[in-house]
Amino acid sequence: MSDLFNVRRRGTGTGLLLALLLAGCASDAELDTLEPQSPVADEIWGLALPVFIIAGVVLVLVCGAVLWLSLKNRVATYEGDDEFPAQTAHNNPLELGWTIGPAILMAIIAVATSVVHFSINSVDEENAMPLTVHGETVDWEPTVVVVGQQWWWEYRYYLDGQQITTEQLADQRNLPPADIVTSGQFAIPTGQEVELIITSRDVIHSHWIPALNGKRDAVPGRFAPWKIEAYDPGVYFGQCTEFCGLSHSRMRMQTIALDPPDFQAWIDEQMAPATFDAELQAYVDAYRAGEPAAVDDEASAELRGLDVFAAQCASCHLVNGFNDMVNGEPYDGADVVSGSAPDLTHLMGRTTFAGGILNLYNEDGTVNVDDLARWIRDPNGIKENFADGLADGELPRGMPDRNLTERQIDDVIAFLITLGPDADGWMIDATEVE
Amino acid sequence: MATATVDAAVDSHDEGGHDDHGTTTGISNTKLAMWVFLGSECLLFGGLISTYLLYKTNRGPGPENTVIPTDVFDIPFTSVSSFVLLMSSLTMVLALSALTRGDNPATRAWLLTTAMLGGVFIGGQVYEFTSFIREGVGFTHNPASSAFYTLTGFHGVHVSLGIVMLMSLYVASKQGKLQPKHTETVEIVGLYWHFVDVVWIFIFTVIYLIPVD
Amino acid sequence: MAVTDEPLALTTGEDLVVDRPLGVFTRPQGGKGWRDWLSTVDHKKIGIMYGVAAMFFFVVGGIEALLIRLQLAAPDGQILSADVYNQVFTMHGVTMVFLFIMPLAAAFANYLIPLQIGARDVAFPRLNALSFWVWLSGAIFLNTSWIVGGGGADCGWFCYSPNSGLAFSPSHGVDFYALGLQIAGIASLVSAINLIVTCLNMRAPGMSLFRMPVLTWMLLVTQFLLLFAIPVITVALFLLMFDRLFDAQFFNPEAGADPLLWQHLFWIFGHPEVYIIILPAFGVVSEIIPTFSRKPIFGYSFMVFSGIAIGFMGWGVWAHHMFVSGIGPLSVWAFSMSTMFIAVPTGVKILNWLATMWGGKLRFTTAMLFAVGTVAMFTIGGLSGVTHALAPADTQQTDTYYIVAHFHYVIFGGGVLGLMGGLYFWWPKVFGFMLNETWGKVHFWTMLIGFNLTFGPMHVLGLQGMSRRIDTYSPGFGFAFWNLIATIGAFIIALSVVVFFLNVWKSRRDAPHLPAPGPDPWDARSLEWMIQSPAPEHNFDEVPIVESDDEWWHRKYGYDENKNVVRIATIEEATQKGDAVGVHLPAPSFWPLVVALGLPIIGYGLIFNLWLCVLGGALVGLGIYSWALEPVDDPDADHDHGHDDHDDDDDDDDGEGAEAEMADATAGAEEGAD
Amino acid sequence: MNMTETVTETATHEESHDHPSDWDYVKIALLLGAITAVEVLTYFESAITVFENNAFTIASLIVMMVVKFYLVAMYFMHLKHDNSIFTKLFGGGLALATIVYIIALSAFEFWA
Ligand code: HEA
Ligand code: HEA
Ligand code: HEC
Ligand code: CUA
Ligand SMILES: [Cu+2]
Repeated sequence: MSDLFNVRRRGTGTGLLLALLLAGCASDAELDTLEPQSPVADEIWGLALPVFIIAGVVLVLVCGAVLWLSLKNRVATYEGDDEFPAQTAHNNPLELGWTIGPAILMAIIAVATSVVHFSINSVDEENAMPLTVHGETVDWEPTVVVVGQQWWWEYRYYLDGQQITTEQLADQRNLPPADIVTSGQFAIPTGQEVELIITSRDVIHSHWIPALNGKRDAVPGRFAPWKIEAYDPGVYFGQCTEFCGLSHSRMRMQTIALDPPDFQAWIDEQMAPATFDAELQAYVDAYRAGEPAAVDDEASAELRGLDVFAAQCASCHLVNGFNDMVNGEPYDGADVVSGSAPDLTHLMGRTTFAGGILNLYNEDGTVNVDDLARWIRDPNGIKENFADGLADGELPRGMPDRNLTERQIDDVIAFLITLGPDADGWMIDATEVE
Repeated sequence: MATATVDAAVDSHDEGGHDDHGTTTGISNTKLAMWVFLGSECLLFGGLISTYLLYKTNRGPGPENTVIPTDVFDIPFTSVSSFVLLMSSLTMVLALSALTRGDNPATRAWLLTTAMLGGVFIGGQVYEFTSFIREGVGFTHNPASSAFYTLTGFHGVHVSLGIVMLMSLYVASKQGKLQPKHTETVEIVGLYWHFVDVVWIFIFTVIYLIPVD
Repeated sequence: MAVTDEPLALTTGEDLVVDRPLGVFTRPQGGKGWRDWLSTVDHKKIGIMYGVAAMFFFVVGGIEALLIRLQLAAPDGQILSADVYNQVFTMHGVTMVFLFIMPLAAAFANYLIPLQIGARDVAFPRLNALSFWVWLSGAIFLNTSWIVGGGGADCGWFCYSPNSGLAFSPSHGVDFYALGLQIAGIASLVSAINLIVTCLNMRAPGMSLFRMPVLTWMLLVTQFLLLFAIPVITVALFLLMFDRLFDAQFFNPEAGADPLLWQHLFWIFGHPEVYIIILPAFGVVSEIIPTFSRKPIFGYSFMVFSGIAIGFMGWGVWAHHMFVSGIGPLSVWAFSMSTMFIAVPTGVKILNWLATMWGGKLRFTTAMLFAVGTVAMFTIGGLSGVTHALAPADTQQTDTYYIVAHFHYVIFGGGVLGLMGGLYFWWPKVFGFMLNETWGKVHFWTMLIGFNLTFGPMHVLGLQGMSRRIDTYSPGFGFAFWNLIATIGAFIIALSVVVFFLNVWKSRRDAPHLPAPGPDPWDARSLEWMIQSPAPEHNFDEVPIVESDDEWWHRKYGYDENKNVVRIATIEEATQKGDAVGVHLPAPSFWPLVVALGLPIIGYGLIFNLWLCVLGGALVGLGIYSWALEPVDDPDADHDHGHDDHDDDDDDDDGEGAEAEMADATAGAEEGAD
Repeated sequence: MNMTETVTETATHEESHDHPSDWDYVKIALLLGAITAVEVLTYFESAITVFENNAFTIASLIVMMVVKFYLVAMYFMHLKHDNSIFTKLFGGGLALATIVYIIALSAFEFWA
């Protein structure tokens, strides 16, 4: 069975995980539904497996009967055969039997289904966990707001101890400011039931991490509750499963399960705004005040990159601590159909980018500048989108090609690398514990 | 197609099928077809009505879109036009009954009255639409208004088609081609007409009268 | 209006009526040129045209499928761009469902219902022609979007909003989808009304409802499903069209609308639709298995009632396509429960077929092979359907290839294999020559093997987590191997389809050198085998008086005192000779074609330039009124139907002339104007 | 479906004898008009006492609607006097539509 389905066992040991992370598997890992790694996924499989077996038995019986009857009762021709078989045309008890029999079988399956169904749809009310936020301990009921858009996922954490309500979320374009915003990857504490509130900013998507739970559609204007939990630390892969247009196939994501202490560390890192060295900070300060400074050719690559970023990227991408204030005004929305582009504040704190399809780090732990450059050079070539060559009034869907020169690309990458923890940042550190 | 059911048992001559409708049930095909069709129409209007119900208070976001049809309903006005449509059902049966009696002038008179009542209803609807639009309820403004115009518009198109059919009958009668033996034709048009009326009975209550809170 | 005591002076119909001598009653092979086909109202010719057109679209949809399979054969496929891929799978689904399998079933319904119930034609022959032409014009219209619409629809066959909205699908593809299906829907609705009336009202004396062959029953249930399901998708498509073309706000979440409205409307139609697809095939299988088992169908009444039950229950399960869409847990639960129990009536059918084979003498003609193959293959698909019905399990399965596997097993393994069997079975009746059995068997086995190679692996792929509607996948997922197998399988299916076409060609070529199959080559059971092959234009010389179910079989066989079957009449003795003269047949008409031509013009008009709508509308109006005013009979034709019968009777002839027209005008005008 | 298998005279011309007279039709129309008047009255009533008896108003409006529907269908469309197959076909569509759409609206939590 497991050979047939090409199951690759995933160990939870650090080494293996690290290898997996760095071995270029980020975008290519399995999505197997037969390897549940969470209580809910276990429950589902616990229901599905027996039914698969029952179905298999029925299948063998029916197809066996077809085969057996065909072989046993076959004749070559009716030519010259005047003898007819018994002309039995009905047998009511028998027929009632095979009406009621399957009905009973289905009724049993129905009961089991009901139990599992209501169980996986119930939320554990008592799952609050202590979390230190800005130096204060709060009771956090683990909740992540999941927002789909063409063609990437955004994850928003509201941590200050208050529960976010769907009323507060009513307008997906202008969600209340969150403490942490990530894209493509999100972290959860292990052994904790985390509630997901799933919605979308444009079309319908579907959030699916097969090892942890089934899917739930992200419907614009609606907030679907769903829950997720992982037994063990690790990276769990997912794929958007509702057809959402052009690059639906390249809309992937990962759940990173971390031990609670690591999770706390992750939170701390992510909460902080981006930090800059003195050179960049001066530019940033001027920018935020509405008096952008000129950058000359002699400046460092990072600074030149920041300048490019300010001119070319900042209209869509948010970097907290930089363009969250523009001309003294708070950052407002992006230039794309969904009104949003990934928050890049802690870009380097992720291991994948572009909707989970590209690796941010090479196997040796260095930044994957090649793919970053490819992405910025020609996003449409990597992930088809509707961002270039649009008619008047059409808003881009996806990341546009900003026609940067190679040098500008190098510069902007140099700047991007300054965003968030570096190669041996949170992720690898955190998952090394165990 | 009575002739298609040649009843060999009755008559070896091929025209044997000419006993009444010559169909299995004894009902004419056309009338049966009309009823089957009306059964299907229930699902059409049901879908439109449900859509409206779902959206009836949906103002959409944004202040400029806030006027919805229920804000501007003019119940007295709609009551009158509903009454007019209801009475057109009466004149329709009277037309049929006149034709059964062979009273052609009366048939024509009632047909014309029915069509005219229908016309008054449509006129009322046109007036309603224009005044709603003046009051800021445009087709494209919000889900409620889109659903409202679609539902009542579909109904209006049905009424208009009914009027076309009634007028065709009227012309036929003028040309002397509508005789008592054609009562069924009139009856079938009548069925359609009454159906359109019962749909309005439903719409009037569920969409107009039941208050939204 | 439309009263035709005598031909009206202003009649526009006569001139165009093809001069077709009504005294000739063996159907001319292939008809008399194209004009005959364009104007025919003969249910048999219409059935043949449905069949031919459906097979054409099978090849179209099949080529689309092959493109899909080529793209997915290996990881990182480069054959199609994402954009084209999305159009191709959408049009594949739409083409196969609406332009292939439904019309193929319609071909059987048109050809066989009147024959099986002993009728001369359907209740409204001209409406029948209208249905065909309207369907065809819709089908062609839909496919012209490749050329003039900037590509096919790219929203998936269920075209969820808001992805189908103008903002997200700016090409005209979705407009063509909305309007094309609308037009095809009119055809299905009109034909459903027509065939329901036919079944209820046109049966031969003694043909009570519970003597109707199971095929006719299943087709009747199908027509009821169409009757009630089409209006629902009509509503959905109208709303979509208003959204896209006139800025309405039905599905735009920006304006506060709820995208799930589309899903409900679509699936309220969509689930009955899947039974619309399968029930005709069930009917076909129910005719073939008894014939080649030399036994009556086992449990006729259970067969009929389970078909009706499937039809009913099919209305209460639609949201099983929406288990993860965020409808509340209670709704999910309710639909999960209702879905599971649909396995019961379907199981009854499967087991009754097995019971029919039990103790029978099975003769494996190609038709029988297909029928038995259908039973086995459908069961596989049905059982995976049951695993989806468990809502929690479906959260893992939905939108993966496991679903794709399910529905191809039921649709292809059930519907297509079943109808293929039907083609082999009724071929001699329709065309007067047999399809070659050897080639037929090659066709069957290649198709069966190809089919299982294609869709079997998809179960595995789905459980491995392969999403549907993805244009590429990365090598690391481990999907490569099974995808390659599936692609190979698809080409084997293609080969089998080619074998089928070759078989048709070869059998036709060989036919003159072989003995004619005669009226009843299979020793079959229902009335259509009582008349000559190919079926004469007037069907029955004399309308048969029906005394039992399996009437035709009982005219050939009786029982001796030991209850053994004995032959009481040879086929030659019992069949009708097809030589009746003077049978009154409905006259042909061009007006259905005219009306049908108007509709796509309205469609183009809505998309490109509203003035075209005026032209199209005028054409429709002209067609309807001319239709209503044209006399029911070709007045010059030499047939013995006189107008000299007593007056009252004319009312009946005018059943087509006046009343029918009224209804036609009603239904037609309505749809036209809508 | 309980259907006559043979052509029976009574089945075809049944309308002619127990058909209501014109006066009967007028009476029915008057009744319909009267019900409509009451319906409209509830509007003015509720305009005065807006929140009073809302549930009762709705319930009685629906009852009146059903009565009107019934009267038109049974008498003007003479289902009452006609072959019962019409009632079955039309009623079937009506019932199906009612059930299906009520379920659909329930799925939207419409009644809440
Ligand atoms: C011919 C068409 C056809 C048929 C007949 C069926 C039959 C069934 N289908 Fe299927 N279905 C489709 C076509 C069809 N389906 C299509 C096209 C889709 C996908 C649409 C899309 O998303 O694009 C779909 C999707 C689909 C879904 C949604 C999956 C998803 O997207 O998440 C579900 C869920 O419940 C489902 C269930 C069923 C069930 C329970 C049956 C039952 O009717 C099956 C009953 C039959 C049997 C069970 C086998 C025989 C029975 C016995 C031998 C008796 C003993 C058995 C038991 C007691 C178990 N189908
Ligand atoms: C009746 C319905 C029907 C039929 C018969 C088929 C038949 C086939 N289908 Fe399809 N399919 C659907 C209905 C159907 N399908 C639907 C509804 C969808 C969902 C769409 C969506 O998601 O929106 C779908 C989706 C679908 C997918 C998933 C796409 C995706 O999700 O990305 C795939 C993938 O492999 C597929 C494959 C096939 C194949 C290989 C066949 C094969 O069986 C095809 C076999 C036929 C041929 C190969 C033609 C052969 C003929 C020739 C080559 C010409 C010879 C010429 C002459 C001699 C003249 N289909
Ligand atoms: C019109 C808006 C827009 C502009 C301008 C823009 N981007 Fe993007 N960017 C996006 C969107 C949308 C995505 C998500 C695309 C996806 O994953 O499909 C994205 C994704 C990215 C990502 C991957 C982020 C992640 O977490 O997956 C990076 C890195 C990036 N952009 C960098 C840049 C740079 C550098 C520039 C300027 C040269 C830029 N972007 C300009 C819209 C924009
Ligand atoms: Cu997002 Cu598919
Ligand atoms: Cu379904």
